[in-house]
Amino acid sequence: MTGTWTADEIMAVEAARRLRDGMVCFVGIGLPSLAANLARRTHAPGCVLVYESGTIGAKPRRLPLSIGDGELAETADAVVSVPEMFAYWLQAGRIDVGFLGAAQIDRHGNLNSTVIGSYDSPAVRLPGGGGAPEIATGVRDVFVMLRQTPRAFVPSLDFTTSLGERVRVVVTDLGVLEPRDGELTLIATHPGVTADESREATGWDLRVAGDLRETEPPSGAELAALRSLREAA
Amino acid sequence: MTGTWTADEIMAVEAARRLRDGMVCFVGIGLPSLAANLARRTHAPGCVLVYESGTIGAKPRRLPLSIGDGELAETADAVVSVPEMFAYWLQAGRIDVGFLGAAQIDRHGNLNSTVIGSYDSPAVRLPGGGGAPEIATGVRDVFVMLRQTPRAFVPSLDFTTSLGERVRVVVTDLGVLEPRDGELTLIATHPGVTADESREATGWDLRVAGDLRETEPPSGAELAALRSLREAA
Amino acid sequence: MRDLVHDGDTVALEGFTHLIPHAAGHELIRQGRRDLTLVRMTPDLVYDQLIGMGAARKLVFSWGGNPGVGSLHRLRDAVEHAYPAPLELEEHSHAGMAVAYAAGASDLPFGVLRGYRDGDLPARTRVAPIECPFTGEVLAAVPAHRPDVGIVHAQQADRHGNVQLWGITGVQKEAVLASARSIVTVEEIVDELEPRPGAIVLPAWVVDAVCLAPGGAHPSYAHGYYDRDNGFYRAWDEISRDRDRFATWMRRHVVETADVVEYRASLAEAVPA
Amino acid sequence: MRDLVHDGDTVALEGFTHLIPHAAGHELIRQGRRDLTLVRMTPDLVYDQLIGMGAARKLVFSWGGNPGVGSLHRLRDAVEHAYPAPLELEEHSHAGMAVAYAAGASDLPFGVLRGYRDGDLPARTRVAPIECPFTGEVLAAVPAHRPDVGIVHAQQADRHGNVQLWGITGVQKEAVLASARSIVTVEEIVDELEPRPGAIVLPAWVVDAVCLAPGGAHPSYAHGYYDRDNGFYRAWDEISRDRDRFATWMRRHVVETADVVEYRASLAEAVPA
Repeated sequence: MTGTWTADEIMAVEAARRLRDGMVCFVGIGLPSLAANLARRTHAPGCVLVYESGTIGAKPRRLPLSIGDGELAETADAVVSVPEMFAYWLQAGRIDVGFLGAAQIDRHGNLNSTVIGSYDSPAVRLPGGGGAPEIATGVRDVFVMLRQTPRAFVPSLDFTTSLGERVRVVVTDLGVLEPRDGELTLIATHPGVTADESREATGWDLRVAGDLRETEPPSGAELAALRSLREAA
Repeated sequence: MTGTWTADEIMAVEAARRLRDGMVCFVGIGLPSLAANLARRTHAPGCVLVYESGTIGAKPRRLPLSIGDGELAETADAVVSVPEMFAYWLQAGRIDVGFLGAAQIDRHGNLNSTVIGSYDSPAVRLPGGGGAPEIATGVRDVFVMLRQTPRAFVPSLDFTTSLGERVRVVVTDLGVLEPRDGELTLIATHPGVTADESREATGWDLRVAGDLRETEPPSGAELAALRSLREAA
Repeated sequence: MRDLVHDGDTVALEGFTHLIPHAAGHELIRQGRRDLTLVRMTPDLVYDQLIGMGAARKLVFSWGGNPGVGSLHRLRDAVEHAYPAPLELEEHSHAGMAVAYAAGASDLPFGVLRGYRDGDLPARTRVAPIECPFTGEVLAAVPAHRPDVGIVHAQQADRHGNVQLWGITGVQKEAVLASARSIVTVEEIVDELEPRPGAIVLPAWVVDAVCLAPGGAHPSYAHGYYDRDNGFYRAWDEISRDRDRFATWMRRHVVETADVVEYRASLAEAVPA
Repeated sequence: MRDLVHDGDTVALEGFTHLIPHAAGHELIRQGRRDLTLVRMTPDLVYDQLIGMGAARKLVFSWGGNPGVGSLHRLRDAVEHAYPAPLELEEHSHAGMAVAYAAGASDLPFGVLRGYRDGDLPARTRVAPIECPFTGEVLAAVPAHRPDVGIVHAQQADRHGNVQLWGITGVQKEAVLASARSIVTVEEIVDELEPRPGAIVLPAWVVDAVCLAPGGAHPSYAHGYYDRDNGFYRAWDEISRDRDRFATWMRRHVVETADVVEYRASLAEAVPA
C-alpha cells in the first residue's frame, strides 16, 4: 500500500508524526482531527484530544464528522461547557498543541479566515475566526495545515484573524515549513516534490533551508491506520 | 398544641408567613432553613429553596443539618458549582428573598458578623461574612432573623459586614421590626411581649409604630408542621 | 413564541453543534419576524435560513460556515451582495462570545479574557482594553450579551417546565440565563426528569415557555434521540447556493408547513422525488 | 504529598461542606509542615486543626465557623491571642473567594464581581474598584487565587488517575485548576469511572498525585459512601475549646496515627471510653 497516497494523507501523516504521547491537542474537524486520531492509533495512543465543543479526552472509535459529534461526548473523559472550555482549559494554558487552518497565511504564520477583499465589501466572506484567535495565542505550539497555493500563501493578508507567533510548523500538500529567524522556511519537501515547485506555489519569495530534506514517505502502517479511520467514518 | 411555643418557633413561623408560593429563597442553615421549609409545608409549597452550597430547588424530606447536606443535593432540581451559584444565580438577581443572621444589627439594618471589638485585636473573632455581603445586595428582599438583646441591637456596629438597604423585616424572639423612613421600627410584638420589653432589649432608642399590632399566635397547624420537621431531623 | 419574540428583538438561538433549535427558527420564519438581531456563536443552517428569508438586520457571531461542508451561501449573499437585505455584522471570536454570554448570565456589564490581541478583529468588534488593577496586565473586556430572547432546544422537560439537556451542552445555559426572556423547545415532555450524567437542568422559573417539538433540532442532532443528518448539511450547500432554489425550498418545507411534524413529513416526501 | 507540599507554601484544601479533605490535612500535620498560607472558603475543623497545631502563618477565607455549632476555637485563639502563633488574615466574602478561584482556574490575574460594596470588608481585603469600559459602572476586582498546591477529596479515581466527584461539588474544580500542583485523595480506586449525574471529572493530566484514603473526608461526608458525622462536629466544640485537651486529642488521633485507617480506628476506640 505504500508508494501512493493522496495530498490529504501525507499532510495528516506528517502532522500526526509531530504529536507525542501524552500531548494535549486542541483539534478542529477535518485534517487536524484526522491527524490527531491517526497519532492516537499509531505512535501516540495517550495523545489527549480536546474539541472546542467541550469534549476533553475524546477517544472516538470512528472519525467524527463535526466537532460536536455525539461520539465525542460519549467517549470523552469529561464534557464541559463552551465558556469553561475557553476559560479553564484553553486560556489557562493547559493545551500543548492547537491545529489551525485558514484561507491565507503570510510568511510570519499570521492567518486569515475572515474575508478575501475588504472587510466592509468583501469579495468572499469566509466563516471567520471561531476559536482561532485565542487558540493561536493560548496553546504552546500551533500547527497549521494548509494546501500550498499562491492564493493561500500570500505576501500580505487581506485580514489578520490570528497571530503567527506560536506557529511551529506548517504542513502543506507539498512539504513542511517551519519558522527560521522569524520567517516561514521550507524545511522539507514531500517525495516527488521539488523546492522550486514549493516556491512557485508560494506568493512570497519562499526561503529554503540549507538542510532541506525529503519527508519520509507514509509507512504502510500509517496509511493502513489512516484509511481504516476514514472508512469507519 | 397552641398557646405555648418557643422563641425559635415563633420566629420561624413569623418568617415563614412572609414567604409566598413560588418565591425563590436563598436559605442559610438554622432558623432560616426551618422557616423556609415550614413555608413549603404549609401555605407556600412552591417556594424554591436555594442553598449557597449549590443546590437549587431542594426539597428536603428532613431538616438539613448543614447547608451542604447530601439530602439537599439528592432532592434538588439542579446542583451547580459555588462560583456558578454566586455569579449566575445570586448576582444575576434571580433570588427574591435572602435570610441573614448576625451578631450585631444597627437601626438601618446593617449587620456585623465579623468581629466584636476592633478588627486587628478583636475581643471576639466571629465567623465572618460568608455569603452575607453579596446576599445583602444581590437579593430583592433581605429577611433578618435575630434574637433581640442590647448586645445585638446596637447603636453602632463594631464592623459593618453587610449593608441594610434591602432589609425588609427583622424577626426577633420579641417581635417584628420593619424599616419606616429609613429606620427599623417595631411594628409588631409577639403575644405576651410589650413594646417596652422590646425597647429595653434594643441598644438604641427604638421607634414604635403608631399602628403597633400583636403577632398572630402560631396556629396548631403551623406548630405541628414545625415540630414534625424538627423531629425528622 | 408569538408573544415572546417581536420584530426588532435581539434573539439568541444557541446549541453548539448539538441541539440546534431549528424548529424554533422555522417558527420565527413562519411568523414573518423582521429586523431581528441574531446572536449565535455558529450561525449554521438555522441562521442561513433566517437571513435568506430576510428576517435579520444584524448578525452577532464568531464562526459562520457550514461545518465540514463550506460556506453559508445565504449569509454570504447578504454580506457580499446585500441580498435579500443588507446585514450588519458584529463579529467575535468563540472565546469572546463565550465570555460575553457568561457575563450576561452573571448580570455583569462586561467579561474579561486574554484575547483579541492585535490582528484586525479588535477593530471590527466591540472590545476594549482593561488593565488588571493588581498586576498591570492589559486584557480584553467584551460587553455582555443580553438578548431579548434566548431560545434553545433540549431533550426533555417535565410537567412543571423544568428542562434537562445533556451531551454537548455548549453555551445554552448561559444563553438562557443572559436573556430577558427564554423559550425552550423539547423532544419530549416526561413526568419526571431522571438525572443524567453531564446534564444541565434549567428550573422552570427561569424559562418563559416550553414547546414540544420532537425532531426540532433537525438537521442537527439530539443526543439519545437521533443523529446528525450529515447528508442534509451537504445537500444544503446546493439548495442554498441559488436564490430561487432556496426560496422554493423554504416555501415548500418551512413556510407552507405548520409545524415541525409537517416539516419532517415534507422532507420525507421530498427524498424520493 | 511530602514532595508536593513544602513549608511556606500556599495551600488550598477545598470541599464546600462535602468531601472536606481531612485525611490530607492530617497528613500535613504529621509531616510537621510550617508557615503555610491556608486558603479555603470555610476553614471548618480541618483548618482549626492545622492552625491549632501551628502549621499556618496566614489564613485566606470567607467564613470561619463550626457549621451549625458555633466557633472554631483554635482559629479564634490564634486571632484573639496569637496562640500558638500569630495568624495573619486575608478575609473575603464567599462570592469574592469563588470569583478569585475561577479567575485562577482561567489564568486571569483578576476576577470581577458586583460586590464588596461599602461596609468595612473592602478595607480589610484585597479588592480594587474596576470600571466597565462600556457602561461606566464601577465593580469590584479581586486578585486571582493561585495556590502552590490545591488539595481535594473525591469519591473515585480510575487506574489512570482520572478523578470523579459528585454530589455537592462546590469550588473543587476551580481549586485544583487554579493551583500550580494538585493532590486528590479518594475513597476508592476503580477500574473505570462510571459517569454519574452531577459529577465533575478531573483528567489525570491536571492532577499531580492521587492517594487512596477511604474515609478521608471524616467528619465531613462522601456522597454515596458515608454521612456527615454531626456528632463529631458538636464534640469538636468541647475538644477544641481547651488548648491542652486539643493537643492531647491531636496527638492521640492524628500525630500518633500513621494514616486515615489508624485515625478512624483510634476514634472508634475512643468512643466507648
